[in-house]
Amino acid sequence: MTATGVHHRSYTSELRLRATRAEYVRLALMGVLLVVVPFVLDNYWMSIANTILIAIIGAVGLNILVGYTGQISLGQGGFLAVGAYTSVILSDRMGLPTPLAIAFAVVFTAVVGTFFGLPGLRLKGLYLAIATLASQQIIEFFIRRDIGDFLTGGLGYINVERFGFLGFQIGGRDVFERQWYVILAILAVLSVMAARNLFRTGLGRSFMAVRDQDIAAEAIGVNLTRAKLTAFAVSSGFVGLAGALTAHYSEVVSWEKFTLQVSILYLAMIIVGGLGSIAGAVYGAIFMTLLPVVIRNVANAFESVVPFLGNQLPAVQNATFGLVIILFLIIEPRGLNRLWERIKEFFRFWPFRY
Amino acid sequence: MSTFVSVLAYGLADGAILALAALGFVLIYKATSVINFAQGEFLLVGAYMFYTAFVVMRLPLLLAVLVGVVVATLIGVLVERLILRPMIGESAISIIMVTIGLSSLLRALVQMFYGTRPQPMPAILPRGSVQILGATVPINRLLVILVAAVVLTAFTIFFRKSRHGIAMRAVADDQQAAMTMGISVRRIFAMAWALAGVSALIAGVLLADISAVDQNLAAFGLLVFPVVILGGLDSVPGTIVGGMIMGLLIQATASYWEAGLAVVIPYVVLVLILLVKPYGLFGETRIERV
Amino acid sequence: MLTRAYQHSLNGSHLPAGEPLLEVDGVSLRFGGVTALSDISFTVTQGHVHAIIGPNGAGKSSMLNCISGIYHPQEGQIRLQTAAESGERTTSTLTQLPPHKIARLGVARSFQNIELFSHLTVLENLMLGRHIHMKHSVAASMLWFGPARKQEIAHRRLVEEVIDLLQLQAFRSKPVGALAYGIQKRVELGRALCIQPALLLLDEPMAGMNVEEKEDMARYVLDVHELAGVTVVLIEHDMNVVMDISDWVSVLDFGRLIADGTPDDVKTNPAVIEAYLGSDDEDSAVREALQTMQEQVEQDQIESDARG
Amino acid sequence: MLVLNNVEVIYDDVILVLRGLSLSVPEHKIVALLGSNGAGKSTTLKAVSGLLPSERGEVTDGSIVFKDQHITRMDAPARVKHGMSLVMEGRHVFEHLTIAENLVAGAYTRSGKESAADLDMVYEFFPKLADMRARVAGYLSGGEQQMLAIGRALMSRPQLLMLDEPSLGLAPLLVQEIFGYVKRLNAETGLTVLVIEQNARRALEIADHGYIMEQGRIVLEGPAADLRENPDVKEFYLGLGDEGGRKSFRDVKHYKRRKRWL
Amino acid sequence: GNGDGGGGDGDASPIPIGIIADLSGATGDVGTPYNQGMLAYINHLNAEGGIDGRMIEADSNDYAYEVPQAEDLYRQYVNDGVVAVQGWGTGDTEALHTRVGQDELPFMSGSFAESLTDPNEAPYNFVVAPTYSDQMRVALNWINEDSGGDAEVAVFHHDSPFGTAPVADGQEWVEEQGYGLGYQAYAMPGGQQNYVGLLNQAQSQGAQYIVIQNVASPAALVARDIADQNLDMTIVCLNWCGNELFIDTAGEQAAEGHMLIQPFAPLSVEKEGHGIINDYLEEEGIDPESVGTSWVQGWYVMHVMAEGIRQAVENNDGEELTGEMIREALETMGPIDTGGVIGEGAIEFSAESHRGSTSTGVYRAEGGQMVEVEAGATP
Ligand SMILES: Nc1ncnc2c1ncn2[C@@H]1O[C@H](COP(=O)(O)OP(=O)(O)OP(=O)(O)O)[C@@H](O)[C@H]1O
Ligand SMILES: Nc1ncnc2c1ncn2[C@@H]1O[C@H](COP(=O)(O)OP(=O)(O)OP(=O)(O)O)[C@@H](O)[C@H]1O
Ligand SMILES: [Mg+2]
Ligand SMILES: [Mg+2]
Repeated sequence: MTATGVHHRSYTSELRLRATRAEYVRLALMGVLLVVVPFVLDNYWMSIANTILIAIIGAVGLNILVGYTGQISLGQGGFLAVGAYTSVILSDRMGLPTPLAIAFAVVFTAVVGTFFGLPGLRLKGLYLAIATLASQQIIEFFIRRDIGDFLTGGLGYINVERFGFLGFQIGGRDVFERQWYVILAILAVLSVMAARNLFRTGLGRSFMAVRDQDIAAEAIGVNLTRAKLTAFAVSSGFVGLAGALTAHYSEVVSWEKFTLQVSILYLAMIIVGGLGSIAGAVYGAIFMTLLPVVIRNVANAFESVVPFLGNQLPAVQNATFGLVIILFLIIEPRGLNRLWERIKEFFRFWPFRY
Repeated sequence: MSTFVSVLAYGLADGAILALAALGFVLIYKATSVINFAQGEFLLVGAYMFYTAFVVMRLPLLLAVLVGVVVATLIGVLVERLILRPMIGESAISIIMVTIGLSSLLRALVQMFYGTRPQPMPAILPRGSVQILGATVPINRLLVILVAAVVLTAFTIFFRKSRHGIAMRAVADDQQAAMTMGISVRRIFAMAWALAGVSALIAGVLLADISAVDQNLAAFGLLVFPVVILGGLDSVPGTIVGGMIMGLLIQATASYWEAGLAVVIPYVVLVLILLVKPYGLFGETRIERV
Repeated sequence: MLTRAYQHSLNGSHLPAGEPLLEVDGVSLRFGGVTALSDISFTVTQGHVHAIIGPNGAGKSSMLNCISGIYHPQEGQIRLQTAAESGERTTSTLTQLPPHKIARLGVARSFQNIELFSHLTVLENLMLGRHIHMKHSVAASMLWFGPARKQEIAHRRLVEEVIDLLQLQAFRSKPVGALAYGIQKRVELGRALCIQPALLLLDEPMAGMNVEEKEDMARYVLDVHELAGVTVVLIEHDMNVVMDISDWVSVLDFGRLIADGTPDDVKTNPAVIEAYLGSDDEDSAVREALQTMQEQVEQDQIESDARG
Repeated sequence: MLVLNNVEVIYDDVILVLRGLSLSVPEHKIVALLGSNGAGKSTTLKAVSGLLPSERGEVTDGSIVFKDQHITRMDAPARVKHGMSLVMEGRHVFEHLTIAENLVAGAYTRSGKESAADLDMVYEFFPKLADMRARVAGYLSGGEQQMLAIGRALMSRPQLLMLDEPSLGLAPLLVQEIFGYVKRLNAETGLTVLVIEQNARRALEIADHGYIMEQGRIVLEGPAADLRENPDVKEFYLGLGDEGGRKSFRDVKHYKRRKRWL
Repeated sequence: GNGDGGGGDGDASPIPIGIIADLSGATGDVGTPYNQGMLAYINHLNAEGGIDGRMIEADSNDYAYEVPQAEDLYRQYVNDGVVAVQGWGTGDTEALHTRVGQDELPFMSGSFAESLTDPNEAPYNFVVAPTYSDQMRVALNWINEDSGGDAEVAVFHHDSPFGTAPVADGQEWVEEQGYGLGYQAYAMPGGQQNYVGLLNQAQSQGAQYIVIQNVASPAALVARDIADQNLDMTIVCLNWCGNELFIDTAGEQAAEGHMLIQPFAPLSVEKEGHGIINDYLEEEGIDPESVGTSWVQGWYVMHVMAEGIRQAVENNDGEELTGEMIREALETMGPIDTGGVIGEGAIEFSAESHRGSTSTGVYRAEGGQMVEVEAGATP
């Protein structure tokens, strides 16, 4: 919508995601950016870009559950793990073609997610959040303990073969990141679009209805049980994909990558990004992935100037991390997405105040 | 039998400390409906404050405790004033996030000043053990139970009787309406955080005495969640019961079954109980009328 | 009067007017010690505007909640008659069904304190009214192009008609949370209409409105009723509204049904006057009330003077 | 006792709601404030009782004077101690507290002893509350909650009582009772009352003076008696036809004559 | 840019290496001194003129024991063209060992898991100290002696691959050697305030010896509980709790008499290899008291890697230095002397085995000190 508001001539036009020229332009810019990135960044920053792309998929998934359906979840790490282990075991141990394995992993994670979503049928708000914290702890314990060594054969970790399918093989050091980038970028874009679409349709709306007013939602014919479980399934599906990709991209799975820390990090992503907004999830994923990297580089840069930074580097890093989150949320509790909108509004109405 | 006694003694001691930690959490939630993910760090900070006063500054015990209390109160108030007041009226979950940020900030500060090395503490509570029904029970564990019991009852009475207790709950229910009653939301908030700080300090000191002063204290704080949910987010007696159950549960698992399971069993039990009682054992049912 | 013709009928019931649509039969509802409803029986007739009145706490809202399945009465039955286009009838017992199943039978409602999906736009709220008429496949939704999109457009047509009927055009894409109270009430009515209800339950749709706004709301309810022929059950405290627009009135008091009949019967029913109306000429009633108070006041003052 | 001088209120730094509103409430009088939805009535009361900050709203211009003291910047609790009390629109009872606890909370600003007496007074007027004192407020019916809200407001012994749509969702009898009680309080204790009402008939019956506001401004004011005779008020607020008799809701048309003052 | 870790002959361009350290994470208590030790060694080496005129340029960063952060750091180092990497924990070592294989970067760390010594499994990982399994074997040998051949042994281990690493091998060892020892393993949950539950179980097993494979703090807690319960049990700490930290945290009395298996000799037992460290400390004005085992460990692990680099530089004079050359050098250069600080002194790798040493010191906690009981003990 622009200042004057858009005047649609048909429902079809109004049903489009983007109405104005400006929005098409922005979309085009993003597209260009996606394409240009691999040509300008070096391997290290490419690897960060790849991490971000995976995070985006996971964050979008989590936002579907938390932001759109109002079911707070601290189980993200666990579900990532389910996706990762499933996909790897299927592809490397059972010899399934990797893409197929990943697909299965997605489905399986959705199933597991649905199962752990069952308490959500009775629990509300924080009670649910803690129930999911429980599922995180349980899954984490399960993979760390690896009862009967059937996950990692006693090693504690699984080596993952180079990703490849139908003869194509990801190459070595120099091309590795770029090749992955192409794959991940495509998947990330697809995920984002899928999620966007979901919330243009009745199904997505029913999720939001459950979030805003569950009794009223029931009264207009929304089956709460169904809606909540579907939300858990869909969300976990995305998360499972992210997990599987993490595994194949980093080429080793071990329980240490799926701790509660990770769950909290993802929660941070969608909250800082903006709950109940796909764009927010994307911003959040980018922001939270870059934050520690940037802090480190800045701190390293100033180390020489302020020796204190040098010998207290780690502490300073954590402190800054916490501080940034706090300050940020105090400034705009509804997240980056809202911040961005407010900036736009400001310039739209500027210089007139009302 | 002797095993059973030691399970009781150690379980209740840990439970009592958990209850204290959880108490602060519940106070904050009751009054400000904020979920404080930094409760574990409050424990940590409390312990280090006391450590500084008692070991570093070599103050006599009581004075050290006093200093600790003052500082803890101060920190509580400051946190409320600087970090949570600006968030008044925001969605519960972004407030949760802020407290998560706070937790990493506090941990970092502690590390900045004290490093990561565990700080050994001279015994505050008398060492040595007594024989009870064939079990050797260290005296400090018994004292921990005693201290916690006293503090907890004090708080419980405060909530039942005083009109501040009611005011707190009123504020939690509807801040605007509370203001129109002349209840100063800010004062109530500050009060809640201060009390939370203090109860965390006490818990921290007790912990520090039975184990060491180090970063793991925060990890212990994570157990606060199963405790409060078990007892019911907004119930002071609930925290006591919840704490005791958790303490005993963990101890029993370790003694009779397998210690390794002690980290999951609490959560498994938690989920099971929630499925039967969705608002914990003593939690207030959230009212939904249409 | 509205002139333009509508493609869709908003009425979801194919029963001929005059037939019993909803039968409430010996319903009792208790909350712990509180008895909200005791042994209530009445019938809602197809094509009526059926008002439920009664003092506060009489159990009106509880009654609606029982019908729409949000509460489940301990005793008694609530039966809904439905007829397919073909005309063959089915009777379903609502008492044991969950709310969403009841909604699927075409029972739509509004709430006493507005219960809209406050973060969604007016449009989305109304589209949610179409929920039961839509198919919801994860795959199709994520794909968007194809069935999902077609479906959206199809249902959008009817929604636009409702927007038109309730004159909500101006607010179409505004999040409802930010709208003024009166508008929100209208949106809630709209959301219920989008279900194409066989039975429309309205809990105090005009509460908190001034006469002018009540007139508008009354107009909309009547349009729905007259143009679309939707059967309406209406809870309302404003006697004028009730008497003017309803064909049948049931009166509750302390969870009991104390009167059930045409507006005129009820108006003159002594029990009702005693429990609820006070007196049919309100103005004089109040004057009397005030009169007596004034006297009391003077009385008190005399006493106090005597004391001090 | 209370004077608002062209007060301007803005929400979220952009939404201008009160556009220079002025009104005054003389001591020991009942003043009624009428106006259609969204006119800014509740906002006015929020401005007076200091609730705006908690809604991202602020008084950007004008002044509010209570008992000859500027309170424009005072915080809400202080204003209560200063002797004003507000019954918010839509009840706002403390859902999880019992009726009794709600009332105790209402007396927060005052010592236990005094408030005990008031408790009985409130129970005396709302016997229904007395019967239900142990019940959790959240489960009360709409009307029961309204009674509780009013009772609670009285617990702080205010000199100025502000009611935001007290008749909202109340049965006719109860409306009579409540307005009767307000009148009585005013007559007996000299309590000053500022009441917002949609039910203009009731309001103008008990009020000494009336204001009518539209879109954040006062568009009409005068002694209640005069207002009752004003043709527009008649039509739009009392629902009386031109010829005086009440016109039926059935006869209302879609397009209507607009108010003259707009 | 890529791998320009040197070039042209005789040039003095620095040799870049990457260090992944835990300063603020779960194991920061030992990780910090370990890291300090490494940096100290590099200072020392560079002060001495580096490796034939080329300085070691170490980029050291904290990963807070968070594997994802370790991976991020590693990628950065690779991108900066380091020729070797010093890691730390089990988690990051596991997570990275395939990557270092592909990137051909020699990798040493504080993780001594058996699987890392096998070049086929982990071609670029080098294990500088005896593996946890070897330490366990030594521990069992000692227990066997001390108890006169029949006793109950309880193994308390961190509940993770790091903890379980030596458990099975220990069992086998007991059988192989035909010891009359009872052997049972128990997982130690984290975040506990006492391990009495575990002790109860160990008691019912009748255990007199408790081998602990975990870090210092929990081990210290066990020691305290044993004291509180005045049980007659002897703790045998492996590597990560076999240090002063354990003694200090437990307190002198509680720690008294317990055994510590520690491959790296603390300064308190003067080894000839300590001289160089003491000199350095003196120059820097650091109090030797404050320097613990982990510090020494960091110093000598860095030393071993540096020696490898030195050899590699010699071997391929003038060529651009690569990780591949360093591996080559380490595998072929023969023993590296550590002046008796690691095990009995010499570290040696081969193309078949990256097991640097199998010998370790055995210590007893006496009067708050680590007192050497046996030097260079081997399984
Ligand atoms: N969920 C509930 N739990 C406990 N008591 C309830 C519940 N719902 C309603 N009640 C009680 O049932 C009685 C009827 O309530 P209800 O809301 O139906 O009254 P009502 O007729 O709608 O009154 P009003 O006109 O004021 O809305 C009241 O006494 C109320 O306290
Ligand atoms: N917190 C807020 N933020 C933004 N706008 C608000 C806020 N509160 C009220 N408004 C807007 O201010 C205008 C006046 O609101 P207000 O509630 O004062 O009207 P009112 O006269 O009380 O209406 P009603 O009769 O429905 O109570 C409305 O348009 C409303 O949308
Ligand atoms: Mg009602
Ligand atoms: Mg209002």
